[in-house]
Amino acid sequence: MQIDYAAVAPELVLTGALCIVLVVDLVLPDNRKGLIMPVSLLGVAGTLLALLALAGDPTRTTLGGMFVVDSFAVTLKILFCVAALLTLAMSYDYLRKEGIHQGEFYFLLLCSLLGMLTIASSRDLLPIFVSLELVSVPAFVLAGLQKIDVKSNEAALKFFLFSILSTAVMLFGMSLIYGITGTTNLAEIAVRLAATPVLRSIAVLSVFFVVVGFGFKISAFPFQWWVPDTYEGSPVPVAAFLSVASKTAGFVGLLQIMFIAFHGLADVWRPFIAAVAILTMTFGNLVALTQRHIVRLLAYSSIGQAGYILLPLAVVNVNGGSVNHEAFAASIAYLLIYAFMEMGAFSVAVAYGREGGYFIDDYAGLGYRAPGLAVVMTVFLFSLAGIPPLAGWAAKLFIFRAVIDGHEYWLAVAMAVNTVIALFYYAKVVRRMFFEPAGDGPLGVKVPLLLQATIAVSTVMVLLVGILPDLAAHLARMSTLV
Amino acid sequence: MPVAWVLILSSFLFSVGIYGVLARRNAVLVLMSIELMLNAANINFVVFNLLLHSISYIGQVFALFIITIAAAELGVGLAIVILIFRNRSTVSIDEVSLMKW
Amino acid sequence: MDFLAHWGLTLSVFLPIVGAALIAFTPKEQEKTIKFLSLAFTFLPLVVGVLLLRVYHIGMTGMQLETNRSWIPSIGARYHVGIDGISLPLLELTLLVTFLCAIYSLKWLPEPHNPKGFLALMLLLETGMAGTFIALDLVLFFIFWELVLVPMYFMIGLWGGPRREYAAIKFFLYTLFGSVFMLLGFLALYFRASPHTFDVLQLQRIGPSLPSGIQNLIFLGMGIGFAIKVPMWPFHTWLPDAHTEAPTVGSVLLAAILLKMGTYGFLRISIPIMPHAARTYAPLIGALAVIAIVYAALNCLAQTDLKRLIAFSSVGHMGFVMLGIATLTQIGVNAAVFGMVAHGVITGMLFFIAGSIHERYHTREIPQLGGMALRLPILGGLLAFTAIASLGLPGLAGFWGEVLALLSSYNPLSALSSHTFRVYMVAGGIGTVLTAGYLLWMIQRVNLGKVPAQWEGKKLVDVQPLEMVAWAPLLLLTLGLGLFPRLIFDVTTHSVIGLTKLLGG
Amino acid sequence: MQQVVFGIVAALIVFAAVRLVTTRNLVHGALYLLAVLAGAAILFLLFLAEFVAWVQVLVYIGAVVVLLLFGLMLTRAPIGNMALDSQTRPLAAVVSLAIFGITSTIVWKTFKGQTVHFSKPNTVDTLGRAIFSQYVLPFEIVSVVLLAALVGAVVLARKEE
Amino acid sequence: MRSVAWLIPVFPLLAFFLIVFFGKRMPRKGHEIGILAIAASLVVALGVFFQQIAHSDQVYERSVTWFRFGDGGRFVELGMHIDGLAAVMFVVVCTVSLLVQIYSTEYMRDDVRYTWYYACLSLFTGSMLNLVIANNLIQMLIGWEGVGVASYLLIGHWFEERANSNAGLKAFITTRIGDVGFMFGIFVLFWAAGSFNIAHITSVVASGGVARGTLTWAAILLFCGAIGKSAQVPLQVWLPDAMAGPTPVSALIHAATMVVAGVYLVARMYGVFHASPAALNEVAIIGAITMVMAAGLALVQDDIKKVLAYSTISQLAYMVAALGVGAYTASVFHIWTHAWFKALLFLGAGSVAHAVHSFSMNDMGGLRKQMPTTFKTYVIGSLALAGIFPLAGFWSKDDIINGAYHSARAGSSVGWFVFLAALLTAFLTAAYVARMVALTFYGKPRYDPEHVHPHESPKAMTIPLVFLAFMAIFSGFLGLPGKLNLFAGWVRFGDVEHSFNLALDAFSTVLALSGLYLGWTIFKLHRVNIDLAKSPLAWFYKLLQRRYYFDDLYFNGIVHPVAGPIARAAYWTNQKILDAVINFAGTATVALGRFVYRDIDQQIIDGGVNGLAQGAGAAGNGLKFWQTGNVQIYAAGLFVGIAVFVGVFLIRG
Repeated sequence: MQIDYAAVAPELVLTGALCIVLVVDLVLPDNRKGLIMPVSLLGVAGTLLALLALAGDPTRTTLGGMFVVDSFAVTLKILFCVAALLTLAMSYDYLRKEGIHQGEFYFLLLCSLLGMLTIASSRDLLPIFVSLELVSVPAFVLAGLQKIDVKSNEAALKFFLFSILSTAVMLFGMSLIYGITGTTNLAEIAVRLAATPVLRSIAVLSVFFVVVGFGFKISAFPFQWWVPDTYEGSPVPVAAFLSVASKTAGFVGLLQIMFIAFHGLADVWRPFIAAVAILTMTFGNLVALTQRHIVRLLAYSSIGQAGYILLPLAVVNVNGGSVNHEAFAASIAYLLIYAFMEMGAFSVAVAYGREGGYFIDDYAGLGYRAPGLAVVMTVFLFSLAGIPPLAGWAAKLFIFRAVIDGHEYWLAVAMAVNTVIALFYYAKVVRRMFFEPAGDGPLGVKVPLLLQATIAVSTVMVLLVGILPDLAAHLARMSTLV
Repeated sequence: MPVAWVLILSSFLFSVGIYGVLARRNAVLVLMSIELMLNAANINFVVFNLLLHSISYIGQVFALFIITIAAAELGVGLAIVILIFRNRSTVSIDEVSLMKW
Repeated sequence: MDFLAHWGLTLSVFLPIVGAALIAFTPKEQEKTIKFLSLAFTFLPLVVGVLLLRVYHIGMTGMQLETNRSWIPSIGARYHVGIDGISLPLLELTLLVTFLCAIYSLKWLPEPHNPKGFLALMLLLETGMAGTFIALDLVLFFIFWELVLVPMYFMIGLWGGPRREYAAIKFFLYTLFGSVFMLLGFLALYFRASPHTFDVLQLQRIGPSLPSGIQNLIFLGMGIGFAIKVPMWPFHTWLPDAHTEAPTVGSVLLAAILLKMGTYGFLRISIPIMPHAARTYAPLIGALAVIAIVYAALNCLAQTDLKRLIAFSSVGHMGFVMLGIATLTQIGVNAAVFGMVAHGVITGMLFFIAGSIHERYHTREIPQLGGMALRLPILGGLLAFTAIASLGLPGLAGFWGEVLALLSSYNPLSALSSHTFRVYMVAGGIGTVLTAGYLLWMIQRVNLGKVPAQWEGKKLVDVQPLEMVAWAPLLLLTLGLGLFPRLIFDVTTHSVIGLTKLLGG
Repeated sequence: MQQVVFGIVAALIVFAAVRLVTTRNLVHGALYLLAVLAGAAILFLLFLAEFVAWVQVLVYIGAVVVLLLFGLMLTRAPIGNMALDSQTRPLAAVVSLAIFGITSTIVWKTFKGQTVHFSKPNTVDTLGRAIFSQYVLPFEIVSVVLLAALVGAVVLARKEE
Repeated sequence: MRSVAWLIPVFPLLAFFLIVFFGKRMPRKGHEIGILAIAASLVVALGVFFQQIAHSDQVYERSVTWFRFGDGGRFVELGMHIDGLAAVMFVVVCTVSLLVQIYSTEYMRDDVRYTWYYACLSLFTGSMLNLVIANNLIQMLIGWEGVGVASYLLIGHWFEERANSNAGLKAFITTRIGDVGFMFGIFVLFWAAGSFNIAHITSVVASGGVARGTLTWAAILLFCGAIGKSAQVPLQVWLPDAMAGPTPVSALIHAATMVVAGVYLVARMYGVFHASPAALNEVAIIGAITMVMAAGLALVQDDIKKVLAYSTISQLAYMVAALGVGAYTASVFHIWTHAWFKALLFLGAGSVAHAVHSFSMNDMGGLRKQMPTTFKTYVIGSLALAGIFPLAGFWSKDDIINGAYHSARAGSSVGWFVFLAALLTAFLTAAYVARMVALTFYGKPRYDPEHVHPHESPKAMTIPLVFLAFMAIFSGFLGLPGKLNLFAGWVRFGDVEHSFNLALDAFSTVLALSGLYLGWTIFKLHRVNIDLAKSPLAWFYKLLQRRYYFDDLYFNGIVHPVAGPIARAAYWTNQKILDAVINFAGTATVALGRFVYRDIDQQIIDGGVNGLAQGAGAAGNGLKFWQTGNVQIYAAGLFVGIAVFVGVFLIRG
């Protein structure tokens, strides 16, 4: 059983980088710990290069048929790497100031990244489960890395408990699936389910239990309780990483399972996903109205956004066809755009957090004190709200398009109302920044170089995709599994 | 032997695990209850593997991996619990609720 | 010359945004260069706009100067712009009024003094507005439609009056609510069209064949979006707040052009694509329009703030425009387009005057003003002239729009019941009397009477040369359109005939 | 014969599980967990999965339980009995019963017909060959997970100097 | 000459723009431009007039398309329509306007807005001439509203006092109500006949192309415009208040030109009116009622201008009633004559007031010695108004009474009603005329000598008076009854009018003379006007002592019931009901506006929207508290969610 090394190259490079980082951390004395970041940066860049080399190729399967590298996998792996790069750049200065163990931070980050890469390529329940764990375990530690800060400990505990709880439920679900179909390969499951008609009730139960695992990851409604506390407690770059990368990993897992394995049972779980999506977005947006802490606000807003991404799943129909294709592409496109918006917003929160503070009141009069930062934050917030000509509107347009294509008009109306509610709290921050007199906050915020780079990249991407949405749309349509 | 009995046993274990997680105040006990739930899944996998003996043996492989992953998680979990204990000298989950609303 | 034919429109729309970018990069201190840039980048599009006139053939129906490039191939949205008799006057109006605002802003800028931000936003606003009138692709239309929101939000929010924050967020949420439903309508239309397309012209061919039930639903969705922007009666409460709190230039642009985007939406998208739904909803639109006329007039009688009074008056005038559209006849639609341009010119002028009164008296409370004709004869004269034009004195611009709307309302499209529309005509007539009432009463309280004690000693400067330069075109247009309505009607008649043909008019 | 053995072991497991979640003494809790795990191991043997059984015994009972005991000891849990139930007890009971009811009925309805017949157990080498041929990817991933868990646990639990 | 007739309205309009821009810098501050322009228009008007008389049966019409607003017949044109009626009106408007402008040079000499006054005068004259010349209804509407605005500006000329600007506003709004009716009339005719052109409409109506119902509707609506502009009941309240403007303005606008526009409209569209008898009857009835009521009111006024104002309403009612009963030529002839003597009276009153610095007749009296020319011309004017034999009033008023009598004989009950009203009004007119002259020029001077020393007005004011007196005398001879009737030749509708009826003329003259005598004897002898405030009994008692039985009978029989209660009742109704209703309408609308704005707009609609916003906020707050911070509650939430979801989907099956 020879292995197609080209396909596995990115993962190999990353694992190599992983180990080097561990060893370098061992060797370097404390005051030189800063050097580790460039090494990990190089590692991720290497993985990215390997991925880009794979970009155009036809689908390859290796490692016993488990590891599939198709356009879907490559696109999302690239997204993960970019998110990791941004997080690394964002956290470099943050870690030095907060006195967090840098060596371990980068090592764990890369481990989590590796987990994400593998989940994108795995088409079987077992590797999906294990990759999910590889994404989560380092994340628990990252969340709790600010050991002296009690909140960080609490964040880690809550994150940990909730995560292993939902994993246990997912495993139970997977065992039932295995029981019914006798296989864990997604495509195989679909075939078996189609072949032997199975009782509705067991189908509902098992699908639901499996979805719980991913529901937790993407902060869907009944499973999102942990999000605000964990984001607020953990270091902000970790919160950013969780809200973008690990949420996307959750979606990747969910999309694969729903679209490949269970699309036969679509009639069963479609209304349920629709209900979850609507509840998620409404809960996220409504509670966000009342938040005063910027990270908590972004947490709730990310719950709202998760609701939007979930929506296309509610229009999947049993016999496939263009509707599924459009829905899948819409979700992917939204994920691509969402990553940059969210990353940007968090990086501004990090940039201003240290000097000004993390409460929205501290943002008062930012427009006068640091106009550049304020304008950029407005760009990200209004993009999240979906105002053209920023990327957010294109993302929302694709979702609207997919949902209306699926003839679920009332879902579209619900989302429309949600966008209006959402605008209110995004505008609340903008209002605080521009319409209020310059408070006593610091004049002229000094933003470290790397952080400026992250913000610049995110802004350029948000504006570019806003004007030419086809960049995201084309990439998304090309990389659908269905 | 009808497989249903085994499955009922595992769902019972699963439910007891859930009760343990929701009702027990001490974090370590919560961890134990979660082990229970994982074992329930394991039993399922093994019994299904036997039931579907003719087709595949994935069940057992899956069970193996669950056991290893459970061990890894438990390690990290305990580390977190100890960290909290060291900072707040309490392990009961009720008091660990600084961040709300 | 064919360069102009192909790219003239795009040039005239995107020059301002280039200007905005340049201003964004010039440092805050060099106010001179900023002002010069804003002037240049509003004048250039106007020049291009005028050159377009030469290339545009008056007599031809259908779209001209079209540019059709692919933009988002994956969802089939194209960059398709073009212009016809209905959108040309509105585009020219936009370019002209913004240029005049740029001139006015050379000297008078609202508090807090930040010309860089203000002028950049104004240019961005111009692109949004001009773009809406030339877009022929639903997605492009939606982008330009929403592009207008953010600059206006900041204009009201940053440089507005005491309750600016409330007014700004109210404006933003109201319009966003409308535009989101409009987007749903666009997408529903997109999917109903057999070769999925966002292109307005193709949709016009496919539209009528849609089942009437669907047409009504989509028309309603879009209708809400456009109605909020017009603003039609129940959705108008954002306008008075936005106007009272907006800075002078802000409310001039808001009144002169932003309101027209709603009515233009009806004319360009809702009615030609869904004629059946247009016929079913026409009486309702007519009713709301007439309610708006009388309701606004009554409200004006109760106003004490001059700008709020003018805001309500523009709700009334837009009521006449919508009445013209509701009749779905050639005369009605022609009257509507003329009414739009005339209202833009007159109300723009009124807001300029209200702004300059505020500059001098530092208050807009009518009870405190008085005897302005004695202290500021020229400004008083202009206020009287514009107010009289606004109440529809024949021979001035305001008259033709209203009179022809009422004329067409006497005899609407054959499918519509003429009795209801005659009731609308009578109500509209009563509206004109009330309009005359509150406007002249306002003139009496502001212009006439003795000068109140508080202004005795104060030094009040009359109209300054720069103000005159900014206002002269508007005044000339008010008189010119009144005496030579041919300027507008010749351009619009052919396109309107084309439009009403679709309705079986 | 297998039914009899299963009956006994099942009873043991049920009793131990219930006692685990209701005992007032922490250490007893750990011991009951040990009992459950041992019962599970016997079941695995019963179901002809010796390797998994032995792994269960080694890893779970050997390592995990010991780890938990260390955990209890380190967090200086009082040996005596202590109110270990939080105020959410009634809610927890209701929820767990509901879920048990739902899952057991559904499972019963689906699988009531099928019976298990014990044939020859598959040997360890087939299992081994399977892991390293078809399931080599999860194996690699699990190794990284363990590494990450290791580093993470050390970082978190280490005493800051 | 007729081909350049379009110059007539253009000269004054041009003058308006010139005065506005260059007036201030002219040596005499603008009035020379005004006078020059109107003089030029007068010359052209006379040329057109004589050319029109030469071939009076031809109508001269030229027009150019102004703009198209739809395909086919949808266009508006600018044009001129010259016929006898128009020619007559040109001469009247231009002459009176010229005289008033000359008169104003003196009257308004030191006014603060002298130039603006002349600008408005030119604007007014230009609009009026445009109204007269128009060959289509839209151009007429433009002139119509232009005249309305000019009168608003002129009435409110001294806008320092709120009363003046109120009067202007009231005038404009009341006429605007009428204008809306006029506009609707235009729409009905446009859709019925397919175009705005008057000639085309009349021909379509004549050929029976329009249904009877629509025709009546159109006629009534057009008449609404006339009611508004010519101050007929119920919209006549604005004319007396319009006296707040300068007197020359009243002379020009509220005597000769603007108020006549309503009558001119009915005359111009007579084809439409003629075709619907119902409309004609209505016109006649309105005319008759207004005629009597206004005459009554004139009887009890103290302010000289108010007397003349009500007298104008009454005379206008004459013209309207005449049209109502079909006496087309008589009505137009009355316009012609009335313009001269009413302008004369107004200017005369102006010169008196100029001398006495007050318009109230209480502080006048005995002015005939100090102001001989004004006195003489004023008497001529009054007698003409009263309709005494050789003067213009007699011929035109009798023509109308003849017409009314003729239609009454022809069997129309409305004809009788108008005939009786005409006779009664003739008598009342004579009465209030005599009273007015007596109070102003005879009796003891009631002004206090130190401040007021009345002297004859300067030349610029007296010359127009003399000229107008000349016209008051000789303008009548154009319309001699019977074959000699030149005027009928110029202006007629259909066939020539009926013959001269000596008996009727004699009777109306007797009536007028008795009215004069009555007024004279009562007021002249007792030097005290009917002082409504003091109780009438004291006066009544003194009267009895001095007069023999004959006078007593006379008084109790006719004068007292007429002069006393009826007049007072008429005045009371006018003030309390009609005027009050219009004022009430104004204040009520403002109150309604305030209610609509404060309660409906702010509370319900705006409140609703804000309510929604608060609702969302409250929901957010509610949900926020689910986030208790305790992980177990979260986990419980998770499993409750699972239980609920799976349960629901199982039940739903």
